[in-house]
Amino acid sequence: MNKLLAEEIYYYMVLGRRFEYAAKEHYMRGDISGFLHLDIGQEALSVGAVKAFEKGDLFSTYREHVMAIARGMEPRAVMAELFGRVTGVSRGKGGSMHLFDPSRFFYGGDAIVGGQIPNAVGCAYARKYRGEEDGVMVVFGDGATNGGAFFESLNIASTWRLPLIFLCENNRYAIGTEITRVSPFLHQAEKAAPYMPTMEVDGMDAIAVYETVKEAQKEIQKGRGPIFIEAFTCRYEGHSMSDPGNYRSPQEMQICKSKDPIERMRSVLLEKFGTDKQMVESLERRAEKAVEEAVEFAASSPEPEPTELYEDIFCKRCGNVVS
Amino acid sequence: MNKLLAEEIYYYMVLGRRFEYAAKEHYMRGDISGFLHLDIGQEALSVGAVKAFEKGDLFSTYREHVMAIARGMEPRAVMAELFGRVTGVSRGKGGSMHLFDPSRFFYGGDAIVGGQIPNAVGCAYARKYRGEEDGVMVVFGDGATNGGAFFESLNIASTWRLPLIFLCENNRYAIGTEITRVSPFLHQAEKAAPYMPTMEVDGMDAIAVYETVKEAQKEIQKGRGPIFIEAFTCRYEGHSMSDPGNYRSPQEMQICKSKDPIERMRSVLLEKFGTDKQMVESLERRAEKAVEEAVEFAASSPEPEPTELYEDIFCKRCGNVVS
Amino acid sequence: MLYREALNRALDETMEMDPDVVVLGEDVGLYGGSYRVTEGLVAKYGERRLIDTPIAELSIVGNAVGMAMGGLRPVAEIMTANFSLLAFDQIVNHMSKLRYMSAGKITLPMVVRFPQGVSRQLAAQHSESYEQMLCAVPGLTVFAAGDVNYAYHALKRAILMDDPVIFIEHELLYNKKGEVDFNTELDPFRARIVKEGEDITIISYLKMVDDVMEAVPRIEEGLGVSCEVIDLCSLNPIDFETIAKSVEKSGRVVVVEEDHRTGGYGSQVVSRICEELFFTLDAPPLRIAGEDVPIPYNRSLELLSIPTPDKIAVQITEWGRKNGL
Amino acid sequence: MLYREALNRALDETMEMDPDVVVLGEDVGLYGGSYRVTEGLVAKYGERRLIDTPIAELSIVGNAVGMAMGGLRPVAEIMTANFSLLAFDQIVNHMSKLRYMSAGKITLPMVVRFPQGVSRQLAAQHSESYEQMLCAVPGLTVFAAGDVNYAYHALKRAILMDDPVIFIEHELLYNKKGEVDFNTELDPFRARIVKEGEDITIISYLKMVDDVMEAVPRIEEGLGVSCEVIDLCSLNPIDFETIAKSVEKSGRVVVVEEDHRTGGYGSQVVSRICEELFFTLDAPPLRIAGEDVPIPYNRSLELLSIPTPDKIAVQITEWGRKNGL
Ligand SMILES: Cc1ncc(C[n+]2csc(CCOP(=O)(O)OP(=O)(O)O)c2C)c(N)n1
Ligand SMILES: Cc1ncc(C[n+]2csc(CCOP(=O)(O)OP(=O)(O)O)c2C)c(N)n1
Ligand SMILES: [Mg+2]
Ligand SMILES: [Mg+2]
Repeated sequence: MNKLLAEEIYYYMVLGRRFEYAAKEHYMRGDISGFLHLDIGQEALSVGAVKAFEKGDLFSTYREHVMAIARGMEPRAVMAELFGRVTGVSRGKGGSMHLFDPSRFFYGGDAIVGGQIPNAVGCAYARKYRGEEDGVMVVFGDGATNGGAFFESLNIASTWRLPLIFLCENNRYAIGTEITRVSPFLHQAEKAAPYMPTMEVDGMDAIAVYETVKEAQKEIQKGRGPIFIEAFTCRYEGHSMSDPGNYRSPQEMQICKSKDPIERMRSVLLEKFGTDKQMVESLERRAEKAVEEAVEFAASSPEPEPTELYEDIFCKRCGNVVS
Repeated sequence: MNKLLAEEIYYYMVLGRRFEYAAKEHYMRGDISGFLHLDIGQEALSVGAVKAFEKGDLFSTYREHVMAIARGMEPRAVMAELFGRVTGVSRGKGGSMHLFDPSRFFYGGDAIVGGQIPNAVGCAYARKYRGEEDGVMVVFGDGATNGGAFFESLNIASTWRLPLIFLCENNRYAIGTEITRVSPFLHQAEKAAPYMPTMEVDGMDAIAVYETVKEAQKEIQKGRGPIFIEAFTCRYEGHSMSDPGNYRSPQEMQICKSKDPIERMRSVLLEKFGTDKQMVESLERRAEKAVEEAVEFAASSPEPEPTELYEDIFCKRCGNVVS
Repeated sequence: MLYREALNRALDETMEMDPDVVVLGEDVGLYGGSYRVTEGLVAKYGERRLIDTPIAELSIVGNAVGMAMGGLRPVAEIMTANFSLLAFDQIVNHMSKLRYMSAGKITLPMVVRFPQGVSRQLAAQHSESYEQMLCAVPGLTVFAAGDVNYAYHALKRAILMDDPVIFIEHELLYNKKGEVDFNTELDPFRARIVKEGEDITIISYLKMVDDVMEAVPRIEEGLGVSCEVIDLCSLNPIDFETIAKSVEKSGRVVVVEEDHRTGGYGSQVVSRICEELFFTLDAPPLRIAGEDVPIPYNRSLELLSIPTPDKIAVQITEWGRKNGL
Repeated sequence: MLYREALNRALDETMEMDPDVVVLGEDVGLYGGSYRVTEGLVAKYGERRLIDTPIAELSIVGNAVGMAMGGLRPVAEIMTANFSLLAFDQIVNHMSKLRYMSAGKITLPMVVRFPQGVSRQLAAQHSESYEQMLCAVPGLTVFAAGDVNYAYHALKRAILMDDPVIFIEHELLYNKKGEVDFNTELDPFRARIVKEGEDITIISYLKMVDDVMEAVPRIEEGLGVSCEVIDLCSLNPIDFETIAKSVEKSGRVVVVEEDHRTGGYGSQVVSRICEELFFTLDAPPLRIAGEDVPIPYNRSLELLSIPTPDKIAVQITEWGRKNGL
């Protein structure tokens, strides 16, 4: 990890957080609607992992804004999507939970818990089939590790020795349900252990996440099969904007926030990489600006035309002759 | 294990095999149709396990004739079901894959691979909830251990500490697909190991199966949760009557049949329990007779009346007033 | 009383009455339900009867089937209709068929509840309606609660009856206010005549009933007619008697539904009316339904994708004009 | 050529043509497919392209979606329609919607094939038909192969086109013989007029087309009329133009289907005809469909549960008499 990269990671973490706060604000103002899942508190994980997994296909969940941006999608195009505007990455038809950019190998954005995992397995098969090297990473929460889709995928990816990183964001909650109440253990890596090597990382530490994912990507490129990473993290907000989140005690929240990943990364920059304070602040201002610009862009973008309703159900060139 | 019980087990094994051969014969004659899955070769497992799990609820697969009979269902009522007669256990409406007898705590007979496992989990919950002691046993094949239903059930049964025995009949094949081609290992107990204690047993040895299941039942009655048993076995016939089964070499079949569970149990009776040959032969004749009688009964039983078509969709007493 | 409170009360009363009634689903216990339908129940009945499950819909329904086999009366909650697809094997291959396959030996007193429909910008994976699929499955009783009083009575009855019931709620109705008549039993298999009228029979269910009622004054004024509005309530079996009576009187029928036009539930209703009451019809039947598109996120597109009071009024009025009203 | 050979040939030719075509499913590789549709292909294309999957239908379709995202053209086989229920989340929430939710950025050139229907005493969990469910899902193209020539051409086209296709086969057709016309391209979206006629339009698909054709001589003789028989072929989108032309000529329409009457696919067809062609109808439409029961094992009951040539002949003849023929 060099200084430049560390600064870039910091920039994206700050950008991510500011983006999420802006989204929250505009949700409350009524500019954004639907289910809005904020990634605040989990930026080290989202940014660290995506920056490490520079190339290769990425599959994520409904809590994917920060990952999408870290992958290179324009904040303004993401914000416009949240606003439901035609300039959004999905032309306003997908919304917060459905960000896609195949040109950047980013495949969502899935609102079915665990639903993206078998898709990632299939994609990894395609990559291997074609002899492409980078592999695939699929991100999911602790809650997803109790569903059939996850388990079937462990078994298949392992049998087929697919180049696939399973990245579990263990924030210990699925909406209001603590993972240990619906699974016999806290560490979901135990579930993957029979099938593949597992790694654990502090998901509040961007550099650790970065390094772990880098290592994992090297591992899957050896052709020996998938790998499982469990990253413990903490979401600061409720599950979505409609969740008051009062199932976690103030104490618990305090401990969780005391490990704030952004403050930590800031210290690392200042202390370990020798970035000067001015530089740090300028990164922060740049992030701030990017978010402001994104909001302005979104707010001033037009809504999709009514005819958009019937677009993109089928591909025109397929020539379905009968309607 | 006492002599009487050993003889009973032997009797049911022979009965089971004769029953299956009779079913095969009558399938070829056209008296039985649909998918017919024979349990030939697996009798030690089916009989040993069911006899050990005397009380408690039992959930099985489409390959359940022998288990149903070992549980006390009349061979004639089972055969009549295969013949599609109204005297069958499901009045001819279920057929070979759908044998039920809740009065004997036998719940099928499920033709969806793995489909019965979540049902068994729910039933175990009900038993625990009511403070009932015997627990539940669910039987499934190696092929079922790759499906979401199985995995979800491991996780749930373990979390809720349910009194449930998972009994995997590992005959190494799911139709024509060898388990090691669709799972990273031969021993499916590895999948259960993170969640619960596991045991392995030679499924061709009725006494070993019996003892293992007995021990497991004691274990689950302690309230600490489920247990997983893997029994290796061998099916002599094709997957069903429509499977020529030519994906297994003659060599492989020879090795597999050389451990014949019935011959083995016979020797054990003669050599270990001191049953005399006459007694063994009389058990065999009794089994033969029971099967003959079952076939006669089935063949001479009437078909269901046409009105049966509309019976048993809803329970009459529920009083669905509008049709 | 709010719709969700009526549901809560139905659960509460049946749980009080019968210790075999248990509720299972994601966040139904400590959290109180994502739409607050089970709020407060865990305090009263404990975690053994309000069972927080993992996110595993196949198991939620599959476990409920097993609980029912084991003698309980489970009420399974699926958070949103779309997730019920993960449980379709258990719903269609097991819950609906076990009684038949066992020739009546297995009885499954159980309910699967879920909200469906277009709420507010929840997008394609959280906005669908599946009654058209579930009503094609013999063995399932399907209730759709469009009304507070019905919600209370029908859920109670669903829980206490011995057949498996799919109980459909609508996301936008949870905070709907209404009266519950606790003293009058209600037959949940009967359709509800929401408004009597002579000239047009408008058939609907769930949230669309409200939209129809909003449109009716405009239609009546515009055409100078009176409309009869029927809330189907029980989608399978359907109360065809009530429909037939109305259509025989009016000779004109409209079905309004939120699910997609192609393959939508309303086509069953229209088809049966045409098969059985062809000669009583004075006009071609009209279906007003959702568009054949996945539900888009953007609010304007979302509203374009489903019927609204406006569209209902306009379309029925136009159709009426064209057909001699 | 047999129906299954026609399907095999379509797979073979597309695999030969395009190395991105892969086939996945249970026993499709070394075993050659449980209905022998993929026989011989593994020898030619290897295990990388004939992928034996575990028994995990959710993954079979979910993996196919991912493969399509990754640039392949997967053809997923589900052994029997009933098991497809385990994959409904992937079919309905993913396969059908990803293109729309991504505003066209994601293209899914993929096919999900399965056989359905009543075969011979396979009982309730192996005998169902789900076109009524799948045709209610916007974004899915649904082909139903009732004929050898159609099977070949439509499967080829389905594999090569860029939209996701559900390709329905019928268990009893695999050994059906027929000619394939390799020289004439066929538009798989068009219905097929199996027999021309003047007085009654009989609409059907899959195996029921054969049953209808068997019944037709008796109907024609009995009523002294001529029947037009249409095989729908594409169930969604439906070739309504061909239907309309025929109904405008005959003024009388019958839909024959194997799935259950309540909620069956035919109700869509009847409903649309009544909505759009009401005034051309001289008689109420007739639906002949499966009974509203899970499919029983016993052969006599099984045959009672679905239409047969006999029942078709009798019911249409009676209906014709009652309606002035
Ligand atoms: C199949 C399915 N079931 C239920 C839901 C509703 N739901 C959305 S997010 C969520 C919790 C997921 O928790 P986790 O996987 O830990 O992810 P996190 O939100 O904590 O990032 C639930 C239950 C869903 N979207 N999909
Ligand atoms: C969900 C589902 N998928 C596929 C099938 C078809 N099928 C029936 S039995 C079987 C193989 C099962 O193998 P295994 O679990 O090992 O049991 P065995 O037959 O060896 O006893 C398959 C694929 C099915 N019945 N259900
Ligand atoms: Mg979580
Ligand atoms: Mg096996």
